Amino acid sequence: MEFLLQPLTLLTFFPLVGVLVLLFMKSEAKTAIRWVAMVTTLITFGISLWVLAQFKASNPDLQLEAKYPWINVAGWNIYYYLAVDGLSILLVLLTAFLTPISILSTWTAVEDRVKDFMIFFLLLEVGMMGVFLAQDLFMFYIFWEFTLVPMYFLIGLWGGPRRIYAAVKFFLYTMAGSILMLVAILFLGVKTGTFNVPDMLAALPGLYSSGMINPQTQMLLFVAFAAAFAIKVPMWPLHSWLPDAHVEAPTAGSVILAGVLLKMGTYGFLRFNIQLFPNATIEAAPWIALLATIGIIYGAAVSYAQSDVKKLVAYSSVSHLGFVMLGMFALNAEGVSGAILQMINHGLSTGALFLLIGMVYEQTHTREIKVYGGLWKVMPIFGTVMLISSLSSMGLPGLNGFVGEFTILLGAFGSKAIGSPWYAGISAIGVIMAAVYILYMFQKMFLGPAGEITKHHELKDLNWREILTVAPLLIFMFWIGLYPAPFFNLIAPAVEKLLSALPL
Amino acid sequence: MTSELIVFLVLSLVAISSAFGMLFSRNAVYSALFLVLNFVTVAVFYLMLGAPFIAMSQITVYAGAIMVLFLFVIMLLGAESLVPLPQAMPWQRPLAFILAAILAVESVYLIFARSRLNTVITAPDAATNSMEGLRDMAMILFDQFLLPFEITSILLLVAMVGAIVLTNREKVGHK
Amino acid sequence: MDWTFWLEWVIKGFVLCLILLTGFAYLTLYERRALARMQVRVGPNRAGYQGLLQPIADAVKLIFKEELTPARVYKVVFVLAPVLTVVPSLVLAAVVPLGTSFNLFGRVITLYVADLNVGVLYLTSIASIAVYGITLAGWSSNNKYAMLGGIRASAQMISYELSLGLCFAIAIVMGNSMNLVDIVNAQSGMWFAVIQPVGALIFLIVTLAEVNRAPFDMPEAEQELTAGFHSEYSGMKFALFFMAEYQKMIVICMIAATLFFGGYREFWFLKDFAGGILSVDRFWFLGPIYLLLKVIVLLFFMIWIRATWPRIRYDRLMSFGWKVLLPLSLVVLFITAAGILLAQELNNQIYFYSIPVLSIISAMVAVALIYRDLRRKSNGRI
Amino acid sequence: MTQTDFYANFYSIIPLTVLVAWASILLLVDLFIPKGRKGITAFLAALGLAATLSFIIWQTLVGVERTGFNGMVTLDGFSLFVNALVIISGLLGIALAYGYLKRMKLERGEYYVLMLFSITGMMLMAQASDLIIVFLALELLSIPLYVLAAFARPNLQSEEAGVKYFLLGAFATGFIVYGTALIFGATGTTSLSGIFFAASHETPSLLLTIGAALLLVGFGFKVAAVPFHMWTPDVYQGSPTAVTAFMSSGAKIAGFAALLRVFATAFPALSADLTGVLWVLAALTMVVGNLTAISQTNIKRLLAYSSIAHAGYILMAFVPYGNKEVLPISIAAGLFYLVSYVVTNFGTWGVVIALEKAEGKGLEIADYAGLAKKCPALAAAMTVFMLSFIGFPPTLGMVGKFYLFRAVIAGGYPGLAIIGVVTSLVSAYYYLRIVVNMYMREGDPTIEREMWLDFTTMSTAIATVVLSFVPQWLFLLASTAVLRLF
Amino acid sequence: MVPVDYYVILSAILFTLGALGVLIRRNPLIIFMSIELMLNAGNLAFVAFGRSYEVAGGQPFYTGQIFVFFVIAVAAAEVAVGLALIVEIFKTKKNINVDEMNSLKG
Repeated sequence: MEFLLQPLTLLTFFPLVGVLVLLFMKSEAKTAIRWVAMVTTLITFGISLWVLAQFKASNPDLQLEAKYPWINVAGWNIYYYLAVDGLSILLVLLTAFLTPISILSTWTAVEDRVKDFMIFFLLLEVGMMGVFLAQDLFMFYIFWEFTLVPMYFLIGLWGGPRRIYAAVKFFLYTMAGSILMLVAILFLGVKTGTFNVPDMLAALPGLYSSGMINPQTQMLLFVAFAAAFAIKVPMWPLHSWLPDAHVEAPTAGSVILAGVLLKMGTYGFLRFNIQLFPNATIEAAPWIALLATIGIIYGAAVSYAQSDVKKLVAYSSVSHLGFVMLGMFALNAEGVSGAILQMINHGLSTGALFLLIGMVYEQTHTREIKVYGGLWKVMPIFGTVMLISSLSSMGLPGLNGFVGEFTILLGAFGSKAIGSPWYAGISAIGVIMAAVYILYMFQKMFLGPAGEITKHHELKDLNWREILTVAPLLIFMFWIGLYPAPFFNLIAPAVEKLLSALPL
Repeated sequence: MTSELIVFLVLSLVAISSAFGMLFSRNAVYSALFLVLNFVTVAVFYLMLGAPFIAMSQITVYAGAIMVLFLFVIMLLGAESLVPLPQAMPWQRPLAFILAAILAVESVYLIFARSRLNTVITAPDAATNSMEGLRDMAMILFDQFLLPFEITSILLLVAMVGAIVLTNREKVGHK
Repeated sequence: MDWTFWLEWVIKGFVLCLILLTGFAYLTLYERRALARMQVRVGPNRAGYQGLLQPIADAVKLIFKEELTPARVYKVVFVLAPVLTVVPSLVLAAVVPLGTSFNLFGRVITLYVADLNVGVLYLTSIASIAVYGITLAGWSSNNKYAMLGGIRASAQMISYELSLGLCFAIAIVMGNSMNLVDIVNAQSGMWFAVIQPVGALIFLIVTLAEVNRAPFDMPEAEQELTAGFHSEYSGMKFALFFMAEYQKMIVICMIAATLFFGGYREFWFLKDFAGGILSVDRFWFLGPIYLLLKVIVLLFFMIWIRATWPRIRYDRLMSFGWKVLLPLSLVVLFITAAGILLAQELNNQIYFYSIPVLSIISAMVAVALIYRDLRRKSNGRI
Repeated sequence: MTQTDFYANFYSIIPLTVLVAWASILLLVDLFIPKGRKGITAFLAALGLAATLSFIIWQTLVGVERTGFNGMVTLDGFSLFVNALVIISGLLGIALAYGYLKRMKLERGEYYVLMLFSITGMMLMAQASDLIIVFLALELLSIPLYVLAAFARPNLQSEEAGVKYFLLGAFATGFIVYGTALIFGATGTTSLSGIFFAASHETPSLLLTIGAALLLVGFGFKVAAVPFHMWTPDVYQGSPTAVTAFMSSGAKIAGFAALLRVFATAFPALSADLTGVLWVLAALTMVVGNLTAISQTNIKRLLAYSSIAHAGYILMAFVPYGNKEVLPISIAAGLFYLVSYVVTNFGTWGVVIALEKAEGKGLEIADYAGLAKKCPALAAAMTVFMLSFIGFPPTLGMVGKFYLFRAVIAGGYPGLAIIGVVTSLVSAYYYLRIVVNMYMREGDPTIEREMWLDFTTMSTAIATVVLSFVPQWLFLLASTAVLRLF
Repeated sequence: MVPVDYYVILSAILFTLGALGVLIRRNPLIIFMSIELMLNAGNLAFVAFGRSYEVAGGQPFYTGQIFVFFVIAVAAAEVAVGLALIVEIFKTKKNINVDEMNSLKG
């Protein structure tokens, strides 16, 4: 029982309790099903807060470890190993936080096969939690791959018209990356004799210095891991699955996809690439910065060209995550902590945007920007919320986006690893471009003369449930924008430890 | 050139040409007959190699039973005339020839040139024709090779059951 | 291997062929006369004394008769088939011992062509080859009747070969050797036909089927197939088939005598008669004579059967082979082997006597089963 | 043979003896079971398998390893493991056949008897430690399968399957015989340990290498490795589905077991020559199998190609066979993968049988559309199987691939591992198509429900998932099984 | 005085011809016969090798012959099943060309 009562075990696997309950419910009892899912995720969120309470911010190491030998035969050394540290605590909280919100957003949006939907959603939460908490590469890989399955069904079953294409594309793209990672994981496992990350970290320097793993191999391993993560992030030029997946996914799916799943990629870089392959990281940093910069500009430019608002937000994600990557591979305290914070920010603001788009889509069933116009007059509350989220996304001072992007740019500008301030400089243009496309979108949809839809539809403003859905997100946008210190405090020791291990 | 070698060469010529005959006959019955000829020559080789028991089994089983069954089936089915059909895969035939030629040349060369088989097989002496040799062989068969022998018996049983299952048409509508 | 060896070999082979050829000729006469007697007529008695020149007359007629080769036959095989039929019937006799040995010019001359340790196997293998001639004759004639005859022949011969092989095995087990000379010598105390009468009976029945004699002469059943596989043959080629059949009869009877009736040996109870004056051990020339007598008696049985029995229906023929003879011969083989083994292991001859008793019982059971089956099929009319 | 010898020999083949005796008796008993109630035969056959399994378990617990009949058969952990697996697949095969034969009007008692005999051959394959036994066991397992493949006669497809399987199988036999002859010529013995000694005393002669290569060709046919795979799709498609299920598992297990024992115990000396060949064979098999599967529309053909591909994965485990240190791991990995393949395979075929209609329709992938709505449990099970074939968590297939690739990398063949994972990716494409059809397209499939079929599908699905979380004991079994193989 | 090589070469040629027959002929009966030829080549090699060991060792050595014995038995079993299959398919189809066995498509 001690095993089950570990806070992290509970946190990861509690949604399964909900799944079990759901399995024995009649699929006609839709409201009851929604409530069960909601309560489950809320309890999970509660557990995450309990975890936060036990978390010691000043400790840079892994905490709240739940570690048991799992498959320990024939030299496998696979552990059941969950732990949290400064690098992951925020992402864990974000996951636990966004899931109930997403479920709330589906209250009226999903009417078809509700039971299946909720089951998949809860399974997805298990997977995501596992990815952020697992400290054993085998476990990590299982969770990492596992998240694909429920997401695949979420897109494929409840998505838009081209959902099958999108779902398969999503699945294959992501899997394509992770299989190379699998080979790399196995290679590391064979060389170090363990799959447990801390043990591996202890063993690797010896292997590197003794030449058992030569620099080329290290680079190859780095690339193999990076392939998996870069596709997930997605980094330019591996992003092409993202717009499809986002556009076709149901709202809740998009929220989770943008809010959490993409962060798995960046988290992977942070947790594994940088820690496991320090030399390769330093060598690769300029290249990744280059790709990140291209991504920033490209994402912003393409966003501007979109006529579908969801696609626009999707491409903006490419741009935003470019910032995250840039900050991370600045490999200094500012850059990395900014990157981590920006992950959260992106989750909050993009999540909010997708939620809002979903809400209006539910009424109009179109996402074409040009058919809207003058929404503000009809839906003032919606307009306000949308405005705040948009501004947050584009990085207006006082809101969360600004803090993240500013810190990142600061880090990138002075980064020794990247070696040139130009990347930061060019990326700054991305911020301006963000302002352009966001404001363009906002203006077209909310201001100006009433569009077709606005004219011909009886559009209702947000109801209480919908306000309740986005309100928590808004609170955090302001909180981080105005007083980010507690968040930085959570991150800082771990980041410092991470960076100190690098031979910079 | 000893007489044995001459016999060997003549017989091997017969064996090879009958194999070719089997391959290229237009008529399935001729193919079968060529194969019988081949089996009989091989049986003579067995005699030359001091294996009369095997030689006789060869003739009894291969020539006497198996090939008769073949002939029987060919005649029963009226499948003897083999009209050359347009090749479904035109590349297959030349490819097969090339592969076969390579295989033959290679195996002959390798075995001949590089293996260390320099034993010369002498003609079997009277000992191979003694009952003692036959008895020894039987003892070995039933002692050392008891298990394979039993397996073979099961195998034959299975083949029998299988053949009956395959050819036994169930009587339909018979009370 | 000096040249005298080869010479001896050639001479013996030649003599054997000669014996078989004349034997064949006079067997036809023998059969015709015997059949005639049974049918209360005279038979050929004009050519020579009691028709003794009749075979020669027949031969001359056949040789000079015109040979027809139908247009659409498969020529090569058509010509080959009679040869393939005759050769095995000649070759078969090579391992059959005709007697003991005698001294001539300081050499020991044995009265058999080849002394093979796998003699019995040699017999089975040649017997199995013999199918080809008939089958191919049927096929190459390109004639439905002939073909059916050929197919019937091959099916029948293959089916009965199994029982034949098992009968050989019975003899092998009893003689404790595959060598025919050994088998003959093993019968100096007692004929195997006495120890294993059922085995001998099965052997005789099976040989009838093997040589396509009545009542198992389905391949040439006139009523159904005109003349079966040799419908299209005429002249000398036809004569060859004819010849092969009768030679086979002779050889098969020789083999039957060798395996079950003491071969060239005298009656077992005559061995010590009058100081062994009738024993082949004393006088080598008695061997061939004994054998000849036995063969004549066995041949007479074959002719007798032909005169007495109607032809069996084909499906009955096959099911008789598979469902009666094969199981029965298996059982008999088992009984024989077990009896011998028990007698050996427990050193008690009483088990030896169980062989004939149990075999006869099982044969009677088989007969009873056939009877019941036939009765059921004919709705109690038998 | 003295008394103690006799018991020692007999001990090594107790399960085999039990099964053969049971099958022979069943052959007779079946005559007295009225037509239309041949289910009784099925139960009796299953009972026999269970009895055999209990003997195997007993022998495992006793833990005595020995060789019998002058070293012709070996009783060791490896053979016990494989035999248990074979028998379990036999049980599953009977469970699948039970309702299927009834539905297709093929119900005849000989089906089960032939299956038992085939299983005997498979078990013998795993125990064989002499090439004579390998050869005879191979025939004993194949001949019933030829008949079973054509069991649906006078259905033309089934007959064609039978003939094709037979001709190619016999062709493979020819290679095995000739290979064995050359090996015998090179070493003067056919016993595996004898070959090992003869080969390790001197530099391996060319004759031996050619012989081993010919054996490899023969086995390649049996396990359907590229380029010896041409028969597989036709045979798998034409055979009655229940037979295909059994054939694709059992024959493969046995083929690999024998291949493994032969190469690992007899030919380590040849590893320098043969490793490269095996490497290429494995890579080709994976690539061709998976690529060809993409274009298939018939589920049976698709699964046939997928089985070819999986043969490639299993073949990977053989590549490092000359490396003493890695070999136990990789063999254990191969065994583990076999287990996962078998479990998944039977489940998949169970689903296929559930959807197959009496007239042989319902076998196109398009016929799976709408399955998820009609029968969610079946669709979920199928999804689990597909994920397991892809190698996706949380399924046994994933653990199997993880284990396998690890062994291959440990053996020093990362390139092969990369080919393996890339082809897995390719396979995801066509496996997912089935999932897409089941969940995301509209359709109205007809489903046959039958207790034993459902039982098979569901139990294998549950096993596929649950075992992936607790694979330790299987690992343990697999790795102890190979401990004393070398 | 024939070197064992000669026998082995002869058997290799026969084996190759058999394999060739399987590859180029389309009639299942002929293919089957070619397979028999292959088995026969194997048998010949077995007996030849066995004899060479016998000569070299100076004492009887039966393993080769016994293997051949088993191969012959197995061949008989195979023929029983194989011919039954071929007869069956012919009864159904009235044609036995492998190329025309295309009711299974791929």
